[in-house]
Amino acid sequence: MITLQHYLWVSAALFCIGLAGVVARRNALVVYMCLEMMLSAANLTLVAFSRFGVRDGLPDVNAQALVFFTITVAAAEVAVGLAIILALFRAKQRIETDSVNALQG
Amino acid sequence: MPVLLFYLFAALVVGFALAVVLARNPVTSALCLAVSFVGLAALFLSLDAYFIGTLQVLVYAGAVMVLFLFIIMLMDVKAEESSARSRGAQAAGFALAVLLLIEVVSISSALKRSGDTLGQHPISAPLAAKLRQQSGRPLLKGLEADLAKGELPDAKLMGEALFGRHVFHLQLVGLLLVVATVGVVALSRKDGGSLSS
Amino acid sequence: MSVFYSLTLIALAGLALLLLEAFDSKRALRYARDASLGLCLFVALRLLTGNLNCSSEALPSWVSPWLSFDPLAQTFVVLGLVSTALVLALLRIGESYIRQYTLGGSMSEFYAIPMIMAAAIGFMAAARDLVTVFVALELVTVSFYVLVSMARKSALCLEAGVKYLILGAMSTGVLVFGMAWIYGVCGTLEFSGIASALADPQIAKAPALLACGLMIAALGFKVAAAPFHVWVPDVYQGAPLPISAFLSVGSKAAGFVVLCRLLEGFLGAGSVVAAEVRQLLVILGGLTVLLGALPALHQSSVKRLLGFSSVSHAGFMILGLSSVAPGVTGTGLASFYLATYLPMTVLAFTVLTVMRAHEVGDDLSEIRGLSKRSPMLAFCLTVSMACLAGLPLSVGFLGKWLVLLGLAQAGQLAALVIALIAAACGFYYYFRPIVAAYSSSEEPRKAIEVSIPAAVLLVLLCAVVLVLGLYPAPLNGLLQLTGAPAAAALLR
Amino acid sequence: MSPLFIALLLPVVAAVALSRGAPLKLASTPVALANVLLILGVMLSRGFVSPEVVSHVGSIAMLQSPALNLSVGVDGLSLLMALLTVVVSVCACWQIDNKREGARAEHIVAHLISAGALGAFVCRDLLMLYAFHELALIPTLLIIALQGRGESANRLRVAWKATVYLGVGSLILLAGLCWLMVSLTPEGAALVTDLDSLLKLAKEHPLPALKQAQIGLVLLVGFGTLVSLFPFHTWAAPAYATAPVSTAMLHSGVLKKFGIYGLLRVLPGMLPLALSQAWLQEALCWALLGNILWVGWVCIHQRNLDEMLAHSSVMHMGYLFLGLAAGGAVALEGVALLAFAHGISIALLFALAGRMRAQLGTLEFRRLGGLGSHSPALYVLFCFGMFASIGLPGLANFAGELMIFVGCFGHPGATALGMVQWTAIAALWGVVMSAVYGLRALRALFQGTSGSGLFLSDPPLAQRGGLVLLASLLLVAGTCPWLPLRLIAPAPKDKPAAGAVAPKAH
Repeated sequence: MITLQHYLWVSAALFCIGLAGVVARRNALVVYMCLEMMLSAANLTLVAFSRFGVRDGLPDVNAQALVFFTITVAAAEVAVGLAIILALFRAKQRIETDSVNALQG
Repeated sequence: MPVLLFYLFAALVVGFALAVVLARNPVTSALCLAVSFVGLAALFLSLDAYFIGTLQVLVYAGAVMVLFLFIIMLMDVKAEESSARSRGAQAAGFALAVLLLIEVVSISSALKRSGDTLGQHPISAPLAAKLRQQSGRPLLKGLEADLAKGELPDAKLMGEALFGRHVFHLQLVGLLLVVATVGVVALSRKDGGSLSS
Repeated sequence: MSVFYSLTLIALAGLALLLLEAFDSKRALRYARDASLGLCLFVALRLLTGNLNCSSEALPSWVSPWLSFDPLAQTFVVLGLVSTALVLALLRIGESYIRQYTLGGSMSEFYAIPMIMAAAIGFMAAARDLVTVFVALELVTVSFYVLVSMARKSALCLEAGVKYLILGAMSTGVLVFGMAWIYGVCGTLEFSGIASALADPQIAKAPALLACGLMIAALGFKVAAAPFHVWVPDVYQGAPLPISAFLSVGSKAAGFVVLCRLLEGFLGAGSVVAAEVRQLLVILGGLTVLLGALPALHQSSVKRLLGFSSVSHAGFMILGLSSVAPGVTGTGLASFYLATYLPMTVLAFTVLTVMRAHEVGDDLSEIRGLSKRSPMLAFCLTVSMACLAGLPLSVGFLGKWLVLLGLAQAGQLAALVIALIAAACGFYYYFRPIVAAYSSSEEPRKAIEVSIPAAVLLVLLCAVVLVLGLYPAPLNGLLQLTGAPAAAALLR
Repeated sequence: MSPLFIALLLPVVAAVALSRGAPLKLASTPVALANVLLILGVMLSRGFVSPEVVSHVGSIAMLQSPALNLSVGVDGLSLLMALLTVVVSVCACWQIDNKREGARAEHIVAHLISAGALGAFVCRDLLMLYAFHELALIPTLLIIALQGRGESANRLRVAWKATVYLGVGSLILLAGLCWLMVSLTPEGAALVTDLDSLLKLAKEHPLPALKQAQIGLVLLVGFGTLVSLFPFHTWAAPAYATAPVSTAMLHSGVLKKFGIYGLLRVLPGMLPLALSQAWLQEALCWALLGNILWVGWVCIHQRNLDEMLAHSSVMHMGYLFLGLAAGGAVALEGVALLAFAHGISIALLFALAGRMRAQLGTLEFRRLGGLGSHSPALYVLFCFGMFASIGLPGLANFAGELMIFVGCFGHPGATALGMVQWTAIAALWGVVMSAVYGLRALRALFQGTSGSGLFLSDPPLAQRGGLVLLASLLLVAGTCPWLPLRLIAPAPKDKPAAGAVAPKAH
């Protein structure tokens, strides 16, 4: 049978894959996708816990409200993040790469 | 949800998530992420979170992924080339992920409810309806009736929570969206001047 | 008037500033900015003098389940407001140079967004549950993304923006994952519920520890704790100076107030994870002081130096949080440290901003001969650096000393030695700018005229720092601060 | 309001006024002189009470919980050290050449050091005592880095070396003090930092001997670095040789004595058994022999007056530690007296050396000679300083050294020669060594034929004041040692049995 543990495993796997991608990938866009993956994994954990913690015959709506806010905030973050990445990309086209990397170290 | 379907969607989520990380081409990554999120939405549905599942499809698999693809196309991003430095980072990322995965998986079995099945936590709409009537809380119109019929009016319940209890958070999120909008406009306006560092 | 409405007013003032920009009346805008600075100070002052209603009865019913303005919250509301006001003042002083880097010389976002953030920090300080914390914290974080990258004509700035963005989003992910586990383990998202759940001996210990660890890691990013501090030096260097100053005080205040509240649950009476979490904090704090102090030794840019030093100070605050000294609470010690850290670090940033507005960079070589060019700036730099180093009888000393004492009393000898080493390093790297400022430079350079508003701000901050160093009694109340009354109020 | 607060505030006010452009002649030396009178007034108003009595007490609360007070008060020892501070300060200010560029900064630093040292000596709170010393230390290091003599790279190196040593030393010291305070504070109570309460606690609940020795070791390393105890002494000589004259006078004469003062406060009263642990006593003995014999040997080989004086100052610290190692009332009183006397004599010598360098441009022995013929007054003053330093009877240092040596042998029950006694015998050779280098310096500088074009004139009458003041103090304290001793030693009738705190000889 499918237990709570199964859901936690899936979400842990998703979270860890996202984390690995954030650390390993160099492309800012892919890194950002991996960050979204981490957030979604957290959401799955939240929903699973809320479903397996049924109270008064209903799943905990408060936890699901947090998921709702997470999704909203993540969408806003994506918008801001992509705008910043885009601005950097525009700047990069016009100047040499090594001066953009002036912050290394 | 049948066991087989769960495994199918779980494999979909994890497999395509792996593909996001492994794919060289960002377009592939974005498309794989969309598929992975659709699988995730199915898992949400299997947890009786219909509203969240729908949201996942609409916002993530829909809007956010379109935004990603749009930016990728706009920037005409090439596939990533591998370098000595990135190989080190890849090893570090892999090690970190595996360690965390082992830890979380092993710890999750120590949870009290970890072995419970969905059947052990049944959703009982009539019970909820009775309890709500007894507590005399302000009710959303029709919510009562739905519950009494034995249905789970998930979207209505969420709506009640968001616009009832969580209205303060909703205001704050609104403020956040204003700031984000202002930021996006300011950051992506076309600049006339030249760049100085 | 209640605190909640005052904070709402400040957020609305921020929105109004944004609207005013649309009409583009330069003069009105100028007054409006000064007025908003004044509003922040006014609210902070009213709160300090006890003229604002902080009781839970004064909150509207749709807010009262989420907020409670206990003494801890009030402290951080004041800290948030004061740091916002100082940053607005810094922005005014540095406006001439920041304009060169923004599109069309636009500055309105720089003034409007910090106001909204001040309100968000206030709400976060008063939060009673993790949902409020999440929403308010993300409001602050997203605003910081925007502010850091706003001076986008500088490539350094955008690079810093992307770095901050990616690491910030990662910490958000970890934060939500941690919240999910806290919820799974404790069955609730409210602080008081978390505290009582963790005090239950029946609770499974390993998942609880995982949840606590994830939360501490995520908040570690916000307060720049090692090993989540890698963004700090780059972002400090890339962002405009006033924004770096805001990062070093505002972002820290935001992270620490949540950390304080959470740790009161994690370390509370009967908590099953108290010993492990305490040990984790000591390790994290020790690592942070060291990883902040050692790289700072060979920095030639004062901005980067301040970045690393802020990491080291965060480490001291974390060590303070783990403290068990009698008569002083961990929360109190961290708040005290933060309250003393605020004026001295802003003083340092003010000096740098004034210099930058006169086209003088923040490199040590450019600071050489500062005493000849502007004795006042050199003196202020000396005061701030000496205080940051923790020179005895300066405002920075007492906090460090209390932290060291707490470690000694807890028997954490390894952490004590590490903290001492970091403090010793501090003496070295903070004195390099002072020596540079007073040594003579080869070529004569023209004098720096300090404008009147800048001079007023410098004198004010210097006075605060010097007076508090000799007479810290006004901050005494902070040392015994706890968030406990709020939890007690919830439990009834 | 205690007059001591005024004495503390005066130099600070002077420093602030000077930094805001007050005239040097009006604001510097007169203020320092006023402080001398103030301290003398405190001395007189105190009268001849027992040295242990703390008078002129005052306190300002800085923090209620944990309690932290800026409390001041003087007992005999504090008063003696405060007197040393103000006297040396006034002479140091007197010696600064006002026409030189950077004289203002030198004045400011002199006042700051004076304020810090005075604060350290009159504070009755262990933490504040440390804090004041630190406050005095920082300007010292800065002025060496910025206005020291010689190449800028060299003086920066010297200043950094001193900063590193003193910074690390004072942090170790802080750790030791924290450990001491935490150990003495009763379980669960708020931390006690007050000196008198700590002494009382230590008397009522003495710590275990081993712990005393461990804390004592940390404190010895911490204080010892500040006092240039071997092997932590290498910062001192170059720093003194590089520092501006007034700073060298104040640091070697006054600020360095803070370490000894701190040990005198803490070791006998709070950790009486620390040095009875054989390992700690032996370690201290070897270290102080390093000071006396090794640094003395190095001193003999110096070819330059500056360097020689700097090393001799380090060497003489060995005698102070010898007195501490011996313990016992006589030896400890000797330590206090010698600290006072050495402060005066080394300040006098550095002042004269600075004046000579200003006129001659060099202090190398082989280039100089016959200076005495043109400057009899300076010659006499130099003789005073050097003879005092050597330990000639009749000058103040002699009394102190004699009491230390007597103290080493003086405790009853010593049937065999222990570590301390052997150390004292070896240390006696140090006296011979100082005679060798001291007399040789006198001969090389003032006797014989003068070098080509290098001659020295006497300081004008108005400027001799400070120097004469120091020399006469040496003479008075040397011929009438009971005057300073009355401040620090209890009258014979209430003297505790000698050897009560002395280590056992074995």
